[in-house]
Amino acid sequence: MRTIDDFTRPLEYLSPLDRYLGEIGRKWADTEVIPIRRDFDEDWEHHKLIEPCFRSLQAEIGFQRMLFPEDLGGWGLGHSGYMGTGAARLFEEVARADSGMAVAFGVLFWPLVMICVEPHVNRRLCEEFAPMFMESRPVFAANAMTEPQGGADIENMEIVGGSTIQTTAVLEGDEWVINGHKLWPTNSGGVADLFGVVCTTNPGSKDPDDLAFIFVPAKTPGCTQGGPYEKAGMAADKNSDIWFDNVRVPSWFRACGPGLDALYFKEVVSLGNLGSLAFVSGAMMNVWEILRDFTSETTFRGKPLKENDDVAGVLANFAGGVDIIRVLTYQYARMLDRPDLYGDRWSEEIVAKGRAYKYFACDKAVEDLKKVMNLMGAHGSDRAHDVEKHWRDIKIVQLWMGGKQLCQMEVARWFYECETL
Amino acid sequence: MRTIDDFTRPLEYLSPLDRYLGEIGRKWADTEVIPIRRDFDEDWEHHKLIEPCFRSLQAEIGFQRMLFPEDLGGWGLGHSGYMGTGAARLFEEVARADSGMAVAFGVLFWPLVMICVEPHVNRRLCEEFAPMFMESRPVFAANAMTEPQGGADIENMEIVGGSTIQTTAVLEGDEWVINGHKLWPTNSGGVADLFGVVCTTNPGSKDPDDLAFIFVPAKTPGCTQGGPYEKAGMAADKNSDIWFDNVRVPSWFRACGPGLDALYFKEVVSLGNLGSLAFVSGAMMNVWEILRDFTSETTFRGKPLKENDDVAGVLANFAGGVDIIRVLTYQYARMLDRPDLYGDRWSEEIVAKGRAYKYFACDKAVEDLKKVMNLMGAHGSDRAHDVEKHWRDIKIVQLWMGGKQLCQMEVARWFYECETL
Amino acid sequence: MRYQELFPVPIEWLQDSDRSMVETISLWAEQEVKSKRLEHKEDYEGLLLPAMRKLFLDIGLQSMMLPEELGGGGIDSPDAAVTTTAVLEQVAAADSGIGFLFANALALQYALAISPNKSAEPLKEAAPVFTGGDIALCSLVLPAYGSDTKERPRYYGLDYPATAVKTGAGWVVSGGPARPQCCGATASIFGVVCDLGDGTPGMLIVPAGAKGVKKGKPFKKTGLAASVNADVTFKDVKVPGSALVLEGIEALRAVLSWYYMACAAVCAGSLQTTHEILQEWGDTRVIKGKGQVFKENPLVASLMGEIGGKMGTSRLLTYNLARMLSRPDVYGPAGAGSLHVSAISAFKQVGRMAMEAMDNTMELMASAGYATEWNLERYWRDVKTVETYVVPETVAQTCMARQYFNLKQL
Amino acid sequence: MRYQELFPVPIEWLQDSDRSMVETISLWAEQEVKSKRLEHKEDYEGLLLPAMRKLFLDIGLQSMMLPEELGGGGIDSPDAAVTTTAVLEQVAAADSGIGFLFANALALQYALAISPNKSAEPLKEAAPVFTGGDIALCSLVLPAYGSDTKERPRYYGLDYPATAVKTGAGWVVSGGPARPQCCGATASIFGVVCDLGDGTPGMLIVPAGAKGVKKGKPFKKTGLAASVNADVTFKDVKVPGSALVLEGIEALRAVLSWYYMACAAVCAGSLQTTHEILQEWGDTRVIKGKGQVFKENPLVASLMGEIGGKMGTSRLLTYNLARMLSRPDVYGPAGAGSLHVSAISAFKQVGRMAMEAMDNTMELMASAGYATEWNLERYWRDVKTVETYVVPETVAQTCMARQYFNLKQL
Repeated sequence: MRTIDDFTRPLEYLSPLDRYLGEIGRKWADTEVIPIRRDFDEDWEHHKLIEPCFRSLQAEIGFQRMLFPEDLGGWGLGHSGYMGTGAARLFEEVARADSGMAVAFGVLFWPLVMICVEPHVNRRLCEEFAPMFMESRPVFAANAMTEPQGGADIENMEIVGGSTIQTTAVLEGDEWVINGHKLWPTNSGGVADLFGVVCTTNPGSKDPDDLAFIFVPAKTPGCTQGGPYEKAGMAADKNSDIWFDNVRVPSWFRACGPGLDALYFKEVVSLGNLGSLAFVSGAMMNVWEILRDFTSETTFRGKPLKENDDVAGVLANFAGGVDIIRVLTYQYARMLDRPDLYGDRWSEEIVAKGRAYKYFACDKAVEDLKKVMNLMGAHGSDRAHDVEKHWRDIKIVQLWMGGKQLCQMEVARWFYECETL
Repeated sequence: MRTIDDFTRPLEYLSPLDRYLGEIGRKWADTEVIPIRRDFDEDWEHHKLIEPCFRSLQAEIGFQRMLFPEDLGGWGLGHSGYMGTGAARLFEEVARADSGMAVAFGVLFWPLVMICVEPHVNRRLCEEFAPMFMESRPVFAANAMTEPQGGADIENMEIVGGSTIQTTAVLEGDEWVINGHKLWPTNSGGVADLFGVVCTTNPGSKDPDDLAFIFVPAKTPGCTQGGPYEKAGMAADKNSDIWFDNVRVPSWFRACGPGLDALYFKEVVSLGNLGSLAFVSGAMMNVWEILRDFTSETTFRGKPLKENDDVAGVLANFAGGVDIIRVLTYQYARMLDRPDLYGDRWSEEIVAKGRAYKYFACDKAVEDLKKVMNLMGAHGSDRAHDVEKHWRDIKIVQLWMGGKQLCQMEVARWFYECETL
Repeated sequence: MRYQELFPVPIEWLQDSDRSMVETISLWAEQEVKSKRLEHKEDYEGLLLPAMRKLFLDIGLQSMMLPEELGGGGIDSPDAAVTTTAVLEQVAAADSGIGFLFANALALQYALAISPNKSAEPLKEAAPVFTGGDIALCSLVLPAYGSDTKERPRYYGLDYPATAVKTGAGWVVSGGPARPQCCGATASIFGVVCDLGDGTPGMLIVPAGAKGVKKGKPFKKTGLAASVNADVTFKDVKVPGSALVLEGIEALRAVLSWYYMACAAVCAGSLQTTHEILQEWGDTRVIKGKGQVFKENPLVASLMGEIGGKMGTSRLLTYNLARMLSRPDVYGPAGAGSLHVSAISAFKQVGRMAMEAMDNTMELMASAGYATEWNLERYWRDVKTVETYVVPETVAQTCMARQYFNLKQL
Repeated sequence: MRYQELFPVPIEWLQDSDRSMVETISLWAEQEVKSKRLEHKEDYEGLLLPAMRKLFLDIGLQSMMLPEELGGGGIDSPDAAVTTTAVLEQVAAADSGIGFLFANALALQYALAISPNKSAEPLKEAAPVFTGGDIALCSLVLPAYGSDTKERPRYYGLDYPATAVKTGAGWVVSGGPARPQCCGATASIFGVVCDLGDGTPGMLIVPAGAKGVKKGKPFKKTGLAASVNADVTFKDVKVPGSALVLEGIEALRAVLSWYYMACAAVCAGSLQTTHEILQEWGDTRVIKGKGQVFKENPLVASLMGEIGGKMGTSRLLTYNLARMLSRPDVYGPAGAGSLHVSAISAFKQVGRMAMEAMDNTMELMASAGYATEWNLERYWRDVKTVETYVVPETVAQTCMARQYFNLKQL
């Protein structure tokens, strides 16, 4: 019988870890998550069911350590040359079970990228924060970017620079004093132990030197979080408000320094797009598995559903879409793994192409999911089949990171050299 | 300024010939075709303008020889390990200028694939036909497949085998006697010097052994062709009727023999899908060039078109689509170049995935072209901009090789193991 | 400008009584649902059930289409098509789930009180359920995909949820587990489409309390909080002869035509609130750090234009269908091929456009689009559920092709 | 079953006179165009021009909307909206290009003879051109994208094709090269939308023969063989005061509303022939070597269902718009924001659906879809050309957003 492993991947790109990551992730998904995920929606606030799944994935298996250098207890993925394809494979397997978990899991690495990945490893901060992630409980980190006014403008670096950032960082002696209000970060709502906070050292300035990416441990006095928001899906991904009220951290908690924080922050965007691609790929492959079984067991015109030409047409479009999205995911992963060939991960070209692939994949997936739901009839919106779950989750992936319009503008700016968008 | 070379290709896949093929093809397109292609539509019947373009591409530059072994005057592409990526690059450049020419050019290799490509090189037939293609005039070959009744059923091998083939081949002594009527082959209408004819040696049989792929030089007595059909586009691609009336050819003109003809004929389908992908990719890149210039020179709301956010949204979708189609094209080319990794070029998996990529790319391209035409207003349907030309041509690429429904059925059969479709 | 004026339909088809009803319902929507949402979210006991009581009993929609002499609202002529469409649009604007429940009641009451095939007895039998002063939810139970390949009579390739066998004066209904269109766990009566033995379809009214009716455990679905649904099994359920409310394919198609109209109105109504939400978002949001009001951004506007176009078209298609169903003298019987297929087509198009418009609206609102706080995502989940429940796309397409291109076999 | 019955619209809006006209035109379509196609393909002199003579002169469409006292057909009330829609549907079914030319004539004659802003003098001046017994093609010249970024009054961001300056009793029109909507090389008169100096739009009638009117060389386009188009330059063209047929944004929008209606009817009419072609293909084609009739294949049928749905919806949207334009007493003036935007929306939706339906039909017909012999691809090229010419999508979307979401700046 066909399995999701029959979907195409560029085999020459795969990391030596690929099989290992895949098998562990697959087993974890099949045994610990998929059997109970149907009740995650109601678990959105307290994570009674969800937390143990994170525990085994991140702490017991230990994936939360993977980005740190080996000598600090990590697995050294940050300098492996396979961060992209390795992450893609793992994220696919996690998202196959639950995209919400994949987002929360993926985002824990987001701020760490600023300090754990060559060529901009910040050894001192790695040493500072590594121990936290070696603990035997699930540990999360979060990027505090979005703000009440302007929203995704923070991610809209090209056009506004840091000029709309309201969260301020003032250097007092050898400490940063941070004040501001952030919204929506994944792993807020009490989940994260560590925040990467996007601040300005000079409010209103567009100068990249004035954008600061500063680490703030969640327990730092003055840092408070609200309760999680209720959403259409992705219960495993908690989002909330974070307030910084005269929060003080050492001056060396700034990730890379003036100019470089703004520069490498774009790499965070590229990795966010790779993550989104892998989430879509993994979720869609799971829907394909469900469809394969559903259309074999359910009958129409006295035949198995899949043996009806009209049904098969929809099934073909779906399978083709999954295959194409998966190819794109690994191509982009490879582009991030081989800056020598494709350019820096933070270059405008790589960022723009990541945006283009991400919003294409999300749009395509949402459209195809709508069609299979219509094909399945009442079962399509029935939670017992989990297809509608992936539909709600992927819809959220489509909308996050600033939404489609922001992606379109970045793509147009790069491909057509627009100057005033 | 951005050029089409800024669109992504998997750089690790490219053939050593890539730069060479690209530069020659680009120069030929820019100097010999693009300046005059606007008048090709009216040249559909007599090819007064088109023939010289073929002459320089195929005979003077000599690309018509490339599949044959070196010692027979060819370039040995058939055993280079780079047939796929090499062809993709060349076809892109030709289609950038004119998809009709790309189709006619690409199809000339179609029957030759049966005898020039490892592991099924037919040395004797290579020796027989190579001289024809070494001539200093453009020489074409064609696959005679489709028949009046059933149409694309011939390409629908999975389901009907050869059972619908009405063109018969009877062995009399050491000669095949062929009778039948074929429709639509590219390079018919008096263009081709050599036909690969799909026949049955046992009418009504589904047994692969009874499907024969037999070469028939166009000048063979009893082989007659009708005049070209008039079409919505692709003037450079002549299609017509071919009648075989007691046509006699030597028995060894059969390509690979019982069973193998049917088997390797599927490789022809795979290469047809690769060609289609490259045609779409090349044509779309040219449209992007036209759009880039048009939206910079034309104004709306007192700004260059491309500086309007709503216009930029359409432009972004278009550029993203081109990039994605190009990535897919080269991924599939690589899959054909590396059977050791991805399986035989004639395997059901490779055929099905080729169908899936091909119809996705065509559907996406046609949709995106419609949107940019609407964006351009009256200029969108104005032949002076050549956008509508590519729209008409790509629509034909979308419909050829059996059309979309046949692709969907093959994709469904493979991915879902359908048994009765 | 009001939504109705922004997206005009042929108002010549609306009577003053329709307009005043629209006012009544929109007042109910505001007071009983929209104003209480932040507190109760989608809570059934806390929000939806009380709102339904007001709507179905106090305002009286539950018996609206029954004849006055039986205690109904007396809107029991085909004109009810336009009236109920206008009403349903407002109900769904408040809660698409409640709208969907009403669509089911409407279809059943059409069969009982309006259909040319109606007969007096079933109507007299059933009326008290609706006029009795208690809330009486009902649900159609329609043909659906099956689970085996046995040769048997099917409805456009779908299995009948049950068979009904004539025994003496009554019928014995057996089948299931079947999935009702809505509220399988809370319904008082089911309108079950049965194979009457020889493949002739019929619809029988089966009281939820009847002996042999087994309700499964309520199951989770993506939307329609107002519909507490569960699969239902009919084990040799005995019902009187009067339970048979319709017989034959054309009579069934007529009921379905009305049902599709009602469901199209539910989708159209959800768009009214979508417009309200997007308008507020577009007016108040500022982007690009340039103080640019969101809706004035050309890219946003281009999408808003598309969204608005779909809102207007959805209304037009729904009201045109309602008009055609309201005048059988001009447009023929609701069960005739052409009108039935017009109904399928209208529902499919409206459902699709509604989803597209909501999807695009969510895209414009980004995270606010999927945060429950903004109330958009609930309509998005509801309408998608309606779209999937009412008719599988395959069947809709086959029926349309059959009529439009004169198919003989499918 | 006839196309009109397969895809019903509110027939209550059609009068007997409309129906008999439809019969006349479809007879013309059969005799003058369809039956001669194999021989003449799209030949202008051999097929299209003679057919236009019959249609415009012998049948009299050319002066249909002018008052009887001026020698016209006297269909000069807003009712003409429905009549001309029904007529255009049949004209376009024969040749969408001829339909498009008639749509231009219709828009101009609306401005002259029906618009509430009409005035007697321009009508009297222009009438002889249409009633003179010679074929009189005409074209609108509308605002379009520009080529510079200078600050100047624009129409929704588009440049006016010309400016008109009042000089004494007359006007001097200057501008271009501008692209007319159709037949720039063959038109007798142009309806040129001008900036009247202060950014106020006006439409002036400019005879093609007037001094200073320079026609460029006919250019090639993807479709519309009936329209021999060329860019036109207006070099200080002097026209009388009566050449100004309308002034002000609302008057211009009214004309455009009618124009959009007419172009929607052209698209809808092309679908009628698309249906005819696909029906024949589906009936006669056999696939899968199983003797399966093409249309009975479920995958083919599912696409046919979608295609048919779009055909029906296109007709509905077109006729609803026509009805609203025909009753300003009920639906308000054609130039008011809501009706104007309904017109834009209807045209965009119908154009898009027509292209989708034709694209899908071509996919089902594979190579027969793009072979000229099957006659489908010509409609496909024509309708695409109409879709691109009438209004750039950006502008349509902006106008719709402006109305539907109350934009202030765009």
